[in-house]
Amino acid sequence: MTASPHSWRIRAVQFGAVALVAALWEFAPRLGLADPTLLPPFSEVLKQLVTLLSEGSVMKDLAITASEVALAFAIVAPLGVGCGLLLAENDYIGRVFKPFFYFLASVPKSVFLPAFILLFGIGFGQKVAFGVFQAIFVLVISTVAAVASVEPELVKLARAYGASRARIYAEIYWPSMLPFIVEGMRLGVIFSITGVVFAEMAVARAGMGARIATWGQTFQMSDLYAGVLLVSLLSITVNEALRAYERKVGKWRG
Amino acid sequence: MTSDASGAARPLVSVRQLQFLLLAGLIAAWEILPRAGLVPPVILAPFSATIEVGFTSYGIFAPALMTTLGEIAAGLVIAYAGGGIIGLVLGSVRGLRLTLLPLLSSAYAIPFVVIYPILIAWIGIGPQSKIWFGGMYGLFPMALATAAGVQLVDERLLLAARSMGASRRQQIFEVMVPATLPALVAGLRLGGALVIIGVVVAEMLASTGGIGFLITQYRTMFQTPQVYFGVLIVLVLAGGLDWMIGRLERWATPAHRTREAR
Amino acid sequence: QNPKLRVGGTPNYGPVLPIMAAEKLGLFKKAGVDVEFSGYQGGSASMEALAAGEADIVNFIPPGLALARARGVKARIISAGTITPRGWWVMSREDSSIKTIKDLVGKKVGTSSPGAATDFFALWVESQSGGTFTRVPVGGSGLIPNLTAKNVDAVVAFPPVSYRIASSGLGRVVVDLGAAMKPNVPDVWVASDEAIAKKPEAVKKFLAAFFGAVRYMQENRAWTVKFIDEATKFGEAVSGEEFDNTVKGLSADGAFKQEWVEESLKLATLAGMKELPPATSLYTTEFVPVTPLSP
Amino acid sequence: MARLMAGKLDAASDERGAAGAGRAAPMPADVAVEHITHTYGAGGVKALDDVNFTVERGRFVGLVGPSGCGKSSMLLMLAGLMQPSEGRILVEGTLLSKPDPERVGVVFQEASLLPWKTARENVEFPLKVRGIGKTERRARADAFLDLVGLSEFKDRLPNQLSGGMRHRVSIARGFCQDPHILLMDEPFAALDEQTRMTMGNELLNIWEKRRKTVIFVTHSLTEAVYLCDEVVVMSHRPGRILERIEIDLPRPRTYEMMATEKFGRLRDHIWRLIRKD
Amino acid sequence: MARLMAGKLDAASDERGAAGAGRAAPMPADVAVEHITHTYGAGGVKALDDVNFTVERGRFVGLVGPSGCGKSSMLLMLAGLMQPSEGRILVEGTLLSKPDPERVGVVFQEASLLPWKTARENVEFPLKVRGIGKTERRARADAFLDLVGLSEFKDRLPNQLSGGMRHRVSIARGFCQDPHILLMDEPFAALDEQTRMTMGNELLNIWEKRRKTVIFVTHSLTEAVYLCDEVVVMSHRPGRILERIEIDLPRPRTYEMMATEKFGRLRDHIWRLIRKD
Ligand SMILES: Nc1ncnc2c1ncn2[C@@H]1O[C@H](COP(=O)(O)OP(=O)(O)OP(=O)(O)O)[C@@H](O)[C@H]1O
Ligand SMILES: Nc1ncnc2c1ncn2[C@@H]1O[C@H](COP(=O)(O)OP(=O)(O)OP(=O)(O)O)[C@@H](O)[C@H]1O
Ligand SMILES: [Mg+2]
Ligand SMILES: [Mg+2]
Repeated sequence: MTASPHSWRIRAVQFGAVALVAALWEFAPRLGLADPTLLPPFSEVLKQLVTLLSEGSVMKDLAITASEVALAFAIVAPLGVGCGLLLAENDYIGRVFKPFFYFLASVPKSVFLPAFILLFGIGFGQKVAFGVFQAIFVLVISTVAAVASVEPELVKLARAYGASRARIYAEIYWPSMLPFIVEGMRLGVIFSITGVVFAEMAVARAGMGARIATWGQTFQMSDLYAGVLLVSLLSITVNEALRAYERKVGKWRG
Repeated sequence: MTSDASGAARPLVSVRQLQFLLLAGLIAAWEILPRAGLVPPVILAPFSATIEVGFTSYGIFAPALMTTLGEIAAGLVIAYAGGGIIGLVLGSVRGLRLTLLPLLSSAYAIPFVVIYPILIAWIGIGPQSKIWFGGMYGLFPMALATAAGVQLVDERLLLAARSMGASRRQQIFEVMVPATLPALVAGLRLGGALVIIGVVVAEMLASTGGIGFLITQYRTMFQTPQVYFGVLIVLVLAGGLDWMIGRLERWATPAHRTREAR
Repeated sequence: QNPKLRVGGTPNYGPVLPIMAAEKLGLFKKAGVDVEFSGYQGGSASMEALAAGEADIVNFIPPGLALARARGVKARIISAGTITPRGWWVMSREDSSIKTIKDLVGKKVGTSSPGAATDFFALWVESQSGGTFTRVPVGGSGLIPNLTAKNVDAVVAFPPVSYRIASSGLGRVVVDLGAAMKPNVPDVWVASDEAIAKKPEAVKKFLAAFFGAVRYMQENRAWTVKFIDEATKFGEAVSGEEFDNTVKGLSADGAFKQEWVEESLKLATLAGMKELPPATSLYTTEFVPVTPLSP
Repeated sequence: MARLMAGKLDAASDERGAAGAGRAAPMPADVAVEHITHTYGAGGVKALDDVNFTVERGRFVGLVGPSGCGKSSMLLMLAGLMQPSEGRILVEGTLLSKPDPERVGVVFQEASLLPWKTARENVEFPLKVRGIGKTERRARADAFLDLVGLSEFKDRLPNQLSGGMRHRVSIARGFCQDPHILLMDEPFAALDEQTRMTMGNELLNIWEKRRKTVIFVTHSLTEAVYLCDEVVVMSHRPGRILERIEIDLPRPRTYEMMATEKFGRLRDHIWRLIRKD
Repeated sequence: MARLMAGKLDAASDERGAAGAGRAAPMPADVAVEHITHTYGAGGVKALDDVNFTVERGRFVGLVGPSGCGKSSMLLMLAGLMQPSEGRILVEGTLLSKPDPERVGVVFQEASLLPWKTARENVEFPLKVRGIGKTERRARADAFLDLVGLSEFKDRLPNQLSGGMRHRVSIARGFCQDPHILLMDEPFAALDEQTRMTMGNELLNIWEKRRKTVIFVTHSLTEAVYLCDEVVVMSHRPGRILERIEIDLPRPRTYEMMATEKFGRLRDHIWRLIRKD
């Protein structure tokens, strides 16, 4: 359960799977299974990635995107979970507003980009706002579901000890909901990143999204894949951090 | 917690009334903001203009809707069946959960939508590319939500079921599915929402038909009422799906989880 | 304190490159204007930002402007960018049987998105082909991939994508729109009415610096090719093409004729637009011809 | 061990203990149950039917009755966790509309441990909720975990404990909460006879030292007679009170008393009451 | 009621009952526990230490021992739900690597009911799993729910039942499963003495009629002596076997036997064994 003796095996299997994908990516274009102009071999993309990393301007763009995402997530995580709790816990508010959230969740957010430009301009703030907008629905839906899985017996218990509402949330709800919330947050991060990148692609002065858009338009494939890889690494890092947290706190589930 | 909610005084306005008021307010704002010149009409078209366009362009939107509906339906099958099964299996088999699940969610972290136009070089530009893209876009959240829910299952119940000889299938359908119902429903909601988004966005990025195609076309041509009519259609689709999930949820919710039981 | 202008365009699109050159040559500073450039993925996105009051000047196409004005966007052409669409090519694969405009009939032609410039040009080509073909929007970044993967038979390519296709042997030119079309203004600089009214001086300074950069670029091939290569990383060959076709074809002073605008607007008619605003309502000649500023 | 602990436990101040000194004088009613009737759900099961009784301060009262007669329901209401359909409950003279953990504490019928907390954290929980500092609550939790014989298992999670161990953690938690009135719902049911005896004596110990009022549900009549001042016998569902039996055995109670005729007579009396019902 | 039921219950065929006729002759070992040692987790608690015993077919064997000594762990392994760290278990002569519900059934220490199923559906569950048709399994479930006195509560969900009721549902489910070997983990702990007696007699009834092998964990020594042919006494953790005590009281057992000297002696012997440990 703790750093179990299996953990190295798990790592090995995971590493193997990643290596397999990388190998496929490397050899498919080299062996003519995929068109190398559309899919440059992995090594080439890696080489390009190293070049990009050594370029100050790309790093600056990455930093901008990362800080937009970080801010968006810092806003959306408490906001989404809070809204979810409110919707799940207050029967009245829940019944009124849940449908609105559920509907909006399925609308492609990019059609609202002009409205975001109108409200927030085309700078940093707009990217953050759009990142929040993309992610909030996932978080709300996850939180509502997570609340439904809280054991009423344990809530009763905490009430018997005179626990305040906040305490009950912190001590009973949070640990019970954790796997679910963390899953929601993981999706939330992914969607804020997508949101930010998408907003940057549409219009930006800087940021990885703007870069990626340009590389795509001008068919600079190695750069494009390297850029996408870079953004993916960003979200995978956050993902893994959240997972590590959940593993640490959720040990009791075995 | 829930018990004090029920004890609260009857609210001034009923849920329906408030929803109606909100909706009315929203529509009023939608109508008034562009008409009063507070919002440029290329950014938001008045509600009345949007509805009017819907009637006059019926012949354009109807076939597009059929295309999109078909793609969404097929995408839902992929997302729900695939995601549900993957989630249940990965969530319940510890080894797989520890090895494959992290890979799965990391894979989802790759923003494929960004390179969608390149992806279609491989999967083609026909409806199948929208179906696959939408299906895969919804499959992951469905799988992740289900797997997360499976972890909430009381170990003792599974032990009891196993002792009575429940097969893997029975363990899933008799124990895990009912126990993870909130998670499953969330998976259906998230997955469904993302299938719709996946299909429509794919249509918006590259296609020759469907609601998403129309939205992009009208957007680049600044025909904002048509754009918002397209969005309205997507909202209706979302509403329909949510209604079905809600029905399913009510039908499947075990009595012990209903509000009265708490 | 210099006046500020918010300018937008598609990054790496040839006719927009002089903005970066002007910046590099210090022309904006010299002219006394602060230019803040934002990259937009497409013309209509930049027009939306202009409508939202978030941009002052953008690079756009006249038929799009006509549509936008019809929807209440208050903006006008202030100067020409290119005269005749040089570097805009309809291209097919190297091994394809499509060799002339007639061969396109019944085929699938890729464009970037419905309603975009590529789409308008495809419509024009269709009208000249003597038949019909299917226009398939594949996204700006999908043009080359889908041509290569044979999802489409030809694409309408814009510079520098067109040069890339040609130089890498992925395709060849079927129709050179720059040669085939009557003189028109495929891309223009559009300013919001507000910017025209409230900061005409800034607009003037911007144009002076911009065309100063155009002139400098046109006169200094070596410098320009190197500059394009650095800015875009396209490689010498493509950058050279970009210079010889696009840069050389840029308007030297921004001046344009009413017929050119009208010629461009015909594209909107092809797209099914019925009540076109008169060409005269779409532009102002207040700023042209521009006297270029020297570095 | 018990003696050793008692000292530690005394360390925590207890005004009540100091105040109510003599046990002999009749104390004011600490708990008054008046005409309680409870029906679950609309038109559902009637669990309790016009139940009335009072418990004087500092008394140890047993509650026995057949399975499903409403004992746990009664405790839930006494703890302020459920409102009765009819009637009212006064605790220390005031109406209880919500849980008041300083006054009333419950040890639930099921161990109800928080699965993500270790044994110690579970025991600490009521103190943590009350805002007591880490070192103090840890010291108190450890003392009570010792008391229930789980010092070795402090850092285990509930799912790593045996059934009986989980219940002992729950008992320790109840003790740790240290309320004026302690409600216990079959706390020792999952324990072997030996452990049960020890636990019973510890409970008596705490009760005497700290002048608590205890209401104790049990199925063991021997245990009821051994521990209580008074046993309230409830009827079959819907629960009514059949009889309140004063257990006038001297204190402190000893194992030897179990063999006395009086003990046997009291036990038998209750047994017959329940059987007849 | 019990008599009435017995007829119904007999209706279900039972080859074993027909086969093993005479109780007197020594039966083959039905369960053989050989050198079982179990440690939870790597370097964790050693729960059982070299446990050996056999149970002959048709015997009623009690398992007693202090809380946390490994009784439940033992049952989990007997049911094929957990593999021992060392040693092996033979059931009816074969190694058990996974649960085999036709041969071994368990009534768990916690009621472990599926919260979304009614009492009846819970009792039906083992039959449903086995693919038995709706009408038959309903009839059998109803019969056993009657037996445990819950006919009125058939359609209730577990959270609408009292603690004791839930355990009775769980007992009914165990009976309904009708395995050759029935493992019961403190099944009557949550029941009042009266109900406990009735349930005990019903269990004896089923056992005799249907020639089951029963392994029964209990904390009540009286119950152990009253019900069992043999009581296995386990030591403090890590559980070892202290002694196996043959209960040579005649069958059928009666309440009166409890008052006999022999009964008392046997009970006392076990009690001393556990206390000494
Ligand atoms: N999942 C587990 N992980 C770690 N240790 C465990 C686990 N389950 C039980 N144990 C430990 O094994 C020992 C035996 O537990 P078991 O449940 O078998 O006891 P028991 O005899 O049934 O006790 P009780 O009478 O209290 O139910 C205990 O010390 C317990 O702490
Ligand atoms: N949440 C509930 N909803 C409906 N009925 C309930 C609920 N809780 C308890 N009951 C019913 O109320 C009656 C009394 O239940 P209670 O739990 O108080 O009994 P009890 O005396 O504690 O029994 P036991 O000794 O078995 O624990 C039972 O008949 C039970 O079915
Ligand atoms: Mg109870
Ligand atoms: Mg046990």
